[in-house]
Amino acid sequence: MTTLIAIAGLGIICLIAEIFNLRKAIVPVSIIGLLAILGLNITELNLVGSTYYNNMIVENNYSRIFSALFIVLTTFLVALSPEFHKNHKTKISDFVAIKLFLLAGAVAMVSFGNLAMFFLGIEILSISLYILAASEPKNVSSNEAGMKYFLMGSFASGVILFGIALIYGATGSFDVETIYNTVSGGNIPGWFFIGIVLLTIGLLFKIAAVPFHFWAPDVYEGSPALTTATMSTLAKVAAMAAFFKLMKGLNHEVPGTYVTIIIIVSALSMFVGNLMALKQSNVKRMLAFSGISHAGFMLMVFLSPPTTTGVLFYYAAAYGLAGIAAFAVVLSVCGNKGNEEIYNFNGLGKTHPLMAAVLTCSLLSMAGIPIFSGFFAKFFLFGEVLRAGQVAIVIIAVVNSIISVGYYFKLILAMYTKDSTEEKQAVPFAYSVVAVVAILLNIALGLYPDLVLGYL
Amino acid sequence: MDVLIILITLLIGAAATYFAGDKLASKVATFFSLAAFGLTLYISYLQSNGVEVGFTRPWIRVPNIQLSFLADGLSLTMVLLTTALAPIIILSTFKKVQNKAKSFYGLIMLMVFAMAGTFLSGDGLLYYIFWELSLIPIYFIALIWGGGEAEARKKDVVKFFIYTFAGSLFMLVAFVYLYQKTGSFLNYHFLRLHLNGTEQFWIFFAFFIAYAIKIPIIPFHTWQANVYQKAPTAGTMLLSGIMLKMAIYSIIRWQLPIAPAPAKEYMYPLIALCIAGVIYGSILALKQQDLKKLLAYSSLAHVGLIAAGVYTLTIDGLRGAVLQMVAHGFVVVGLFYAAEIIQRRYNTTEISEMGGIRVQTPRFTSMFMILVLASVALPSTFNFVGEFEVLYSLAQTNIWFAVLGGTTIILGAFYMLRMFQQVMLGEQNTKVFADVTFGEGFVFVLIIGVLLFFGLYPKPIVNFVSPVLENIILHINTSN
Amino acid sequence: MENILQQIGIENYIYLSTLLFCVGAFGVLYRRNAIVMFMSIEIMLNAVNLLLVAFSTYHQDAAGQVFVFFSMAVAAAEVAVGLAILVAIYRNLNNIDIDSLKKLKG
Amino acid sequence: MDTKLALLLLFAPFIGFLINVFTGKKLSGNLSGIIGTAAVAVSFAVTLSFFLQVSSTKEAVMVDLFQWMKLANFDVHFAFQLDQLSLLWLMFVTGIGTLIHVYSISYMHDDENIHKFFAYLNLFVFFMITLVMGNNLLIMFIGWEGVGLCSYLLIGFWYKNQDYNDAAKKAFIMNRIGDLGFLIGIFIIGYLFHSLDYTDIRTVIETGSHHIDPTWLSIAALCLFIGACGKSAQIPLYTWLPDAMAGPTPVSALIHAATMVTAGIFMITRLNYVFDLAPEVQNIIAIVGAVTSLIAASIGLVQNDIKKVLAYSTVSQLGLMFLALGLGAYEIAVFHVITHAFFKACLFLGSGSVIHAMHGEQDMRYMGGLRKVMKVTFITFLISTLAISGLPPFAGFFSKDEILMTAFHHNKPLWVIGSVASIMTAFYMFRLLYLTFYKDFRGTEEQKKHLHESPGLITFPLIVLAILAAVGGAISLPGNSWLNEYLAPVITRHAEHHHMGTTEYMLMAVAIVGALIGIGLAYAKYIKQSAVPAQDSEITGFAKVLYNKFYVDEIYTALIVKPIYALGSFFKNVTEVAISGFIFGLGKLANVLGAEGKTLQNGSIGFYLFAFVLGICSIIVYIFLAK
Repeated sequence: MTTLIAIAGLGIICLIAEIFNLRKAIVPVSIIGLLAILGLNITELNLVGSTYYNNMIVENNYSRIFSALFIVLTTFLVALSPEFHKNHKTKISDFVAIKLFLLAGAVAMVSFGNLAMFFLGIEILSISLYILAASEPKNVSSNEAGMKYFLMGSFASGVILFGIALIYGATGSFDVETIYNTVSGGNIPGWFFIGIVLLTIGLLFKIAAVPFHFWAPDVYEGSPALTTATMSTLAKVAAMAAFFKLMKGLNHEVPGTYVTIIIIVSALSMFVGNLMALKQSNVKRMLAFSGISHAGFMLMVFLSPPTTTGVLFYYAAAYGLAGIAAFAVVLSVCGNKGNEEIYNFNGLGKTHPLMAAVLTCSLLSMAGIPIFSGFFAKFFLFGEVLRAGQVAIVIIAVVNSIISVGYYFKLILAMYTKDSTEEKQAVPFAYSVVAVVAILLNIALGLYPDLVLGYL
Repeated sequence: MDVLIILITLLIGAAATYFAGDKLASKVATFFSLAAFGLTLYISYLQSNGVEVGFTRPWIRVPNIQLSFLADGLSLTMVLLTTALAPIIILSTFKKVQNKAKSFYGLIMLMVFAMAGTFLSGDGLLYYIFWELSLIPIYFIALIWGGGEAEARKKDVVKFFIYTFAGSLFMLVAFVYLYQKTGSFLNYHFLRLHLNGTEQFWIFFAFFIAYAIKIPIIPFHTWQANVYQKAPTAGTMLLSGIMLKMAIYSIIRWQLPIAPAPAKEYMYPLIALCIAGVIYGSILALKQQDLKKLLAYSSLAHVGLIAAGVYTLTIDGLRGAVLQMVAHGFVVVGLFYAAEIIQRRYNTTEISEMGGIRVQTPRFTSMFMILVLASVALPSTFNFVGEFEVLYSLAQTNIWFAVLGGTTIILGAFYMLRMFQQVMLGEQNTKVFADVTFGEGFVFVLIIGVLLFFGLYPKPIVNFVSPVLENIILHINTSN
Repeated sequence: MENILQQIGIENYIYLSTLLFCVGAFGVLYRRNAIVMFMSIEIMLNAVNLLLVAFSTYHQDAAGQVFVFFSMAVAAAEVAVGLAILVAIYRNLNNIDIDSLKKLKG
Repeated sequence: MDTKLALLLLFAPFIGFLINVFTGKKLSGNLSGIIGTAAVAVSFAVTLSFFLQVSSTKEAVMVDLFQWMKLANFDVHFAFQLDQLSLLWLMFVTGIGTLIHVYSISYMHDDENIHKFFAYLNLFVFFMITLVMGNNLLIMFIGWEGVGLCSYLLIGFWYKNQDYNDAAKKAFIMNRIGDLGFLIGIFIIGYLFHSLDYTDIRTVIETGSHHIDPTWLSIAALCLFIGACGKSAQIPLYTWLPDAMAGPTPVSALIHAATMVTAGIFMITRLNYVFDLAPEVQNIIAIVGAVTSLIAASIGLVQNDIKKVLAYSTVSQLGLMFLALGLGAYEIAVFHVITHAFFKACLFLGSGSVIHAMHGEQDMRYMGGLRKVMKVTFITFLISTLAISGLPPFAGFFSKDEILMTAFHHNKPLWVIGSVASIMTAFYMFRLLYLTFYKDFRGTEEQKKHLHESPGLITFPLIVLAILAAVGGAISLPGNSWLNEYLAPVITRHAEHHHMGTTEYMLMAVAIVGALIGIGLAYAKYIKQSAVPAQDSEITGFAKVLYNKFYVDEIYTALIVKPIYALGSFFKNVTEVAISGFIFGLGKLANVLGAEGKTLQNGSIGFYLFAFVLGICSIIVYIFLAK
C-alpha cells in the first residue's frame, strides 16, 4: 500500500517541482525516491500478506516482488529520460510524472484485491501509454502509433469491462476472494466462464499475444524509442503479472478447454513472433516481434499455475532487464538518427565495443544462451511445463528458440562484421550506465537465480 | 588442490589476455595456457596417486544445480589434451599479424576454458552451460578473423552456430526431463535412474542429435567443411582438435551410461552410420581441391571411425576411441598448421596452386610427411594404437564392420598421399617457399614428439583411462 | 423495484447489453471516421455500464453501480486522451480518416 | 647381454638413419655412404654371432622390452625373438643389404640427395629387421608397414618426376590393401588365440588347450595370405612391383627382389602351423602362386626394359615360392627365397651396372655387345642367369627343382604350370642376356664412346653375389639338406623327403631339358636370326596383349579407381548439395513465411480490429463446441 501511495506521491512531486522551477532536480529526486521506495518495498518482503480498504488492495510477496521489479525497470526508464528528451526539456516533468503514474498503475495491477482496482490499474497503465506513444505531436508516425494503440486499447478495455460485468453478474461481487469462493462453491451460471474468457482476451491483447498482437509492431515502431522500451518491458511484464494473478485468483482449477486455448495462443505467438521477426529491418519492430514470441513463452506458465509463479517472475525479470539493456543501446545508437534501421548498428563492435558487447549479451540472453538469465528462465519454464506433462509445447518452444537465434544474430552480425558508415560519436553517460547495470543484473540473476527465486 | 584451479587459471588467463592489450596478448595467453597445462599435469599426477581432486559445492538451490567437477582419468585426459593443445595452437598463431589481437587471444582462452569445463563438469546443467559457452567464442573467432569472402563466411558460420545450437537444445530438454525425474543434475544421480525403454529412447535420441551434429556424423556434417575452410586456422584447430572431442567424450560420459538400452538395441545401425561416414568422408576428401577442406573431410572420416568404436560398447572400442581422440587431436592440429604455413607463404589453400615445394624445404617436407603418415595411422605412431583398438572392437562386433571401417587405411593413404604428392612433390614451384622458421618447426616437433612417444608407449594414458572406461562398460552391461 | 426485474427478467438485460455491445463493436469495425469510432467505443462501454447496473439491482448490491462510476470516469479520461491525439493527427494530416494512418506496417 | 646385442642388431641401422638424416647435408656423399654401410655391416656381424650361437645351442633368443598395447583379451609387448628362421632371414637381409650399400656408394655417387638415399636404405633395413625379429604379429606389422613406407620413399626417390611419385603411391596403396587383409587376420587370430605371440599360438595349436573354430581359422589364414599377396606381389596385387622399378636400381635389388617382397613368404612360414590347419587356403595359395608365376613369366617374355624383365621374373619366382608354400613345403620355399635373393640381387645389380654404363638407358633394344667392354658384369650376369634358368650346378637349379618335384608329387597340373613358367624364365632371361651382351652395340655413338666397366665398388658385390648364386644350392642338396635340419624347430610339419628315386631323376632331367629348350629358343631367335624386338608401334597380336601386361592396370583403373572418383563427384555434387540444401531449406522456409506474414501486417486498424474480433469469436465458438 505504502509503495503505491509513495509512487503516486512521487509523481505528483515531479509535477509540483516543475511549478517551482526545480526542473534540474526532478530526475535525481525521482530516481532517489524510486530507490527509496524499492528499499521500503524490499524490507516489506516476507512480511505477512496484508489487505487494505476492505480488500481493495491485497499485498503479499507476489505483489511486492513484482512491484520491486517494476520499480527497478521504471528507475532505468526514468534514468534514460533526460538524455532522451533533451530537445524539449520543458516537458521532462510530464514525461517522468507519467512514467511514475504508469508505474503506479502497474503496481496496482499486481496488488489488487478487487476487480475494480484491477480495472483502474490497467486503465491507468494504458492511458499513460497512449499519451507516451503519441508524445511527439509533430511526428505523424507517433500520432499513428498513439491512435492505433488508443483505438485498439480502448476496444480491449471494453472487452475486459464486459468480462468483468459478466463475472460480477455471475458471482455478485468484484472481490477476488469472494468470487473464488463462490466459484468453488459451484452452481454458477454459464456466462461466468465467458466473462473469464473475455477478461483473458483483453489481457492477451495487453501482452500482445497472437491473434491480438497486430497493434504491437506498428505501435512499437511508431512510438518514441523510450516509450517502446517502456511498453516492451514494463507494460508487458505488468500485464503478464496481473494476468497470472487474476487467473490464479479466479480459476480454482484450470478447465481443459482453457488450457487448450492457452497452448494454441502461446504456440501461435511464438511462431508468428519469431517468423515475422526474421524479416524485419527495423530494430524496434524486430524487438516488438521478439516480444510477441516471449509473450508466447510466458503464456506457458499457465500450464501448471501452482508451481510456476517463481518461474514467471524470473522470466519477466530476465526479459525485462535484457530488454532495458538492449533498448539503452538502441537509444544510444539511433538516438539522433530518426530511424532504427539495422544498418545503424554496422560496425558498432569497432566504434563502441562496450555498447556492442552489452547488446550482444542482452540478445544472447533473449536467445537463451547459458549464463545469461534468459537461459535459466527458459530452462525453468521447460522444466515446469515438462512436469505438467506438456511435451509438445516444449518441443515447439525449442524449435522457436532455434528460429529466434536467426534474427538475434542478424543484429550481432551487423555489429561485428559490417563496417561503420559514419564517424563515431560519444555515448551519453546515462545510456551506458543503464545498459551496463541492466545487463550486469541480468547476468547476476543468471549466476544466482536464488536471489529472487527464494521469495516465491 | 582440486580441478577448479585449472578452470580458474584459464578464466583469469582469458581476462588477463584481454586486458594485457594487443601487444602482450599472445604472450600472456601462452603463459596462462602453459600454466594451466602444468596444473593439469600436476593434478592428474595427484589423481593417479589416489588424491581426491574432484570439487562439489551447491550452486543453485532451486533448481538443484551443483558446481560439481569430477576429475577421473577420462575427464583429466581430455583436459590434458585441451590444455596441451592450447599453447600449441596459440604458438601456431605467432608471427601472424593479428588485428584486435587481445580479443582474439582472449576468445581463444575463453573457449579453452569452456571446453575444459565441459570435460570436467559432473553436473548436467553445468556441463550444458559450458557446452554452449564454448560455442560463442568460436562463433566470433570464425566470424571476425575468418578468411574467404565475407558474406559466404557469415552464412556458413551462422549456419554452423544455429545448427549446433539447435542440436544442443534437444539435449537440454533431455536434461530437464532427467531433472524432473531425479531432482538433481549430478551425473551419478542420473546413472541411478531406472528409466523405461521409451524414456531411454527419447533421451538417447535427444543426446544423439546434439552429438551427431557436433562430431559430426553424417548426414549432420554439412556445416563442417565450410567452417573449417573459412575459420582462421587457430579456430579450425580448436574446432577439429578439441571441440568435436567434446561430443565423443559426452557420448562416453553421458549418453551411453544414462541411456544404455537404445545403445544396445540400435548398435548396428549406429555403427553402420558412423562407418558410412568413414567411407563417405574419405571418398569426398579425394575430390577436394582445397587443402583445408580436404583435411576437414579426412577429419570427418577419422571421427566417424572413433564414434563407431564408441558405439561398439566394448572396452577396446572405448579405450581405442579415447586414444584415437587424443592422437587425432594432435595430428589434425599439426596438419592444419602445415596448411596454415603453406597459406602464409602462398596466400592460398588451393591445392592446384601448390606443388614442387619439397625441393625448397627439406625440413618442412619431412615434418609434414610424418604428420601425413601419422594421420594414415602408420604403426608406431599414436594414431595406429587407437585405430587398431577401434578396428579390433569393430571386428569383435562384426567382422564386416572392421573390413568396411578398415578401408580407411586404404582410402586414407590414397587421399593423403595424393594430396602430399600434389602439394609437395614435383618440379620446383616457381613461387619461393621459405623453409620453416624455428618457431614454426618447434610447434611441429612438439606435436610429432607426442605422436611418436605415445605411439610406442601409450601405457600411461591407457592405465589412466582404463579404470573409468571399465566402470562405464560395467554400468552399461549391468543396467537392466 | 424488483417487480420490474421480474417483469423483464435479467436475461433480457444481458441480451440487450450484449446487443448494444455488438452494435458498438461493429461500429468500430465498419466506420472509418475516428470520431465515430470513439462514439462506438462509448456505446460498448455504456452497454457494459447498463449490464453492471442491471446486475447490481439483480444482486441487490451497490458495488456494481459504484463500478459504473469508475468506468465512466475512466472512459472520460480515455476519450480526452483520444481526442488530443486526434487533434494532433488532424493538424498533421488535415483529416481524421483512420485509413490515412497506414504508414506503419510490414 | 643378448638383449643388448639384439638391440644393437636392431638399432644399428636406425642410428645410421638418424645420423644421415640430421647431419647428412654436411657430410660428403661417400662419408654418409660409408656410415650407412657400416651401420648395416654391424647388424650383419651381430646377426652372424647370433646365428652361430643359435645354430649350436638350438635355443631361440627371446627379448621382451615393455608392454605396448593392451586389449580386452590380450596384451601386445615390444618383444623380439631370434630363432632359426628369423636369423636365417636376417643373415641375407643384412648380408645382401651390406653388399648393396657398398654398391650404392658408387652407384648413387653423383646424386645430390645421396645422404637421404642412405638414410632411407638404413631405415628400410631397420624396419626389415623389426619385421623379422618381432615375436608377435603386431611387431611384424610395424616392420611390414615400415618397409612399405621405405619402399614408397625410395621408389619416389626422384620426386621431381610425378610418374615416379605415382608409382610410389601405387606401391604404397596396393600394399595397404594387403595390409588391411593382414590386420583383419591379426584381429581374428587375436580373437581366437587370445594372443598374438607366435609361441603362444603354436602352443595353443599343439596342446589344443582351447577349441579353435576351424572356419574362422581358415578365414584368418586367408586374410593373412591377402596381406602376403600385397607385400609379395601376387595376383591380384602384383602390378605395383613392375612400376616400382622407377626407384634407383640398388633399391630394386634390395627391396623389390631380395628382401621386402619375400616378407610374405616369411610371414606364412612363420605361421606355418596356422596354415597347416587350413588346407583349402593352402590350395588357394598354391594355385595363386602357380598362376602368378605363369602370367608374370609370360609378360616377361616381351618386355624390353631390362629392369621390367627382371621385375616380372621376380614376380614369377615369388609365384613359385608361394606354390611351394601352398604345398606345405615351407623349407623349400625358404630355400628358393635364399637362392633367389642371391641371383636376383646379382642380376639387378648387374643391370644397374649396365644402366650405369649406358647413362640411364634401360631399353635393351639400344644395347648389345656389352660383354666385350663389361667383362665382370657379363660373367656375373651369366652365372646368375644360369642360376635362375635352373641349370645345375647353380643354386637356382636345386631350389626350383625341389619345388617342381613337390608339385609333381602333390598336384600334376600345378607341376605343369610351374615347369612351363620356368621354361619361359629360361627363355626371357637368355633373351635378356643376348640382347644386352651379345651382337653389336645398338645405342648411339655418343653412348658407345662412354661405355666402360663399372668401378670396383660396383663389381665387388656382383662377384660375391655371383659366387653365392653359383654355390648357394649347397645349403640344401637333395638327399641331405642342411637347411631342413636347421629349420626343423620352427616348422611343425615337414615336407616329406622324396628319396632320390628314378622319378626324381627323371623330373630333374625334364627340368634341365626344359631350361635348355628355353635357352635354345632364345639362342635361335636372338643369336641365329639376330632379331631385335620391334618398336612399340609395330607390336601386334597376342604379343601386344603381353607387352601391355594383359591390360591389367587399365582394367583396375576402369573397375576400381574410376568408380571411386565417380562416386566422389556424385557425393560432392549431389548428396552434399542435397543435404545442405535441405538444412538451408528449413531456414529459407522460415524466411518465406516471415515475408508472407508481412503482407498480413498491413497497417490498417480496421483489419487489426477485425482480426481481434475474429479471435474473440473463434475462442468463444471453440468454448461452446468444447462444452
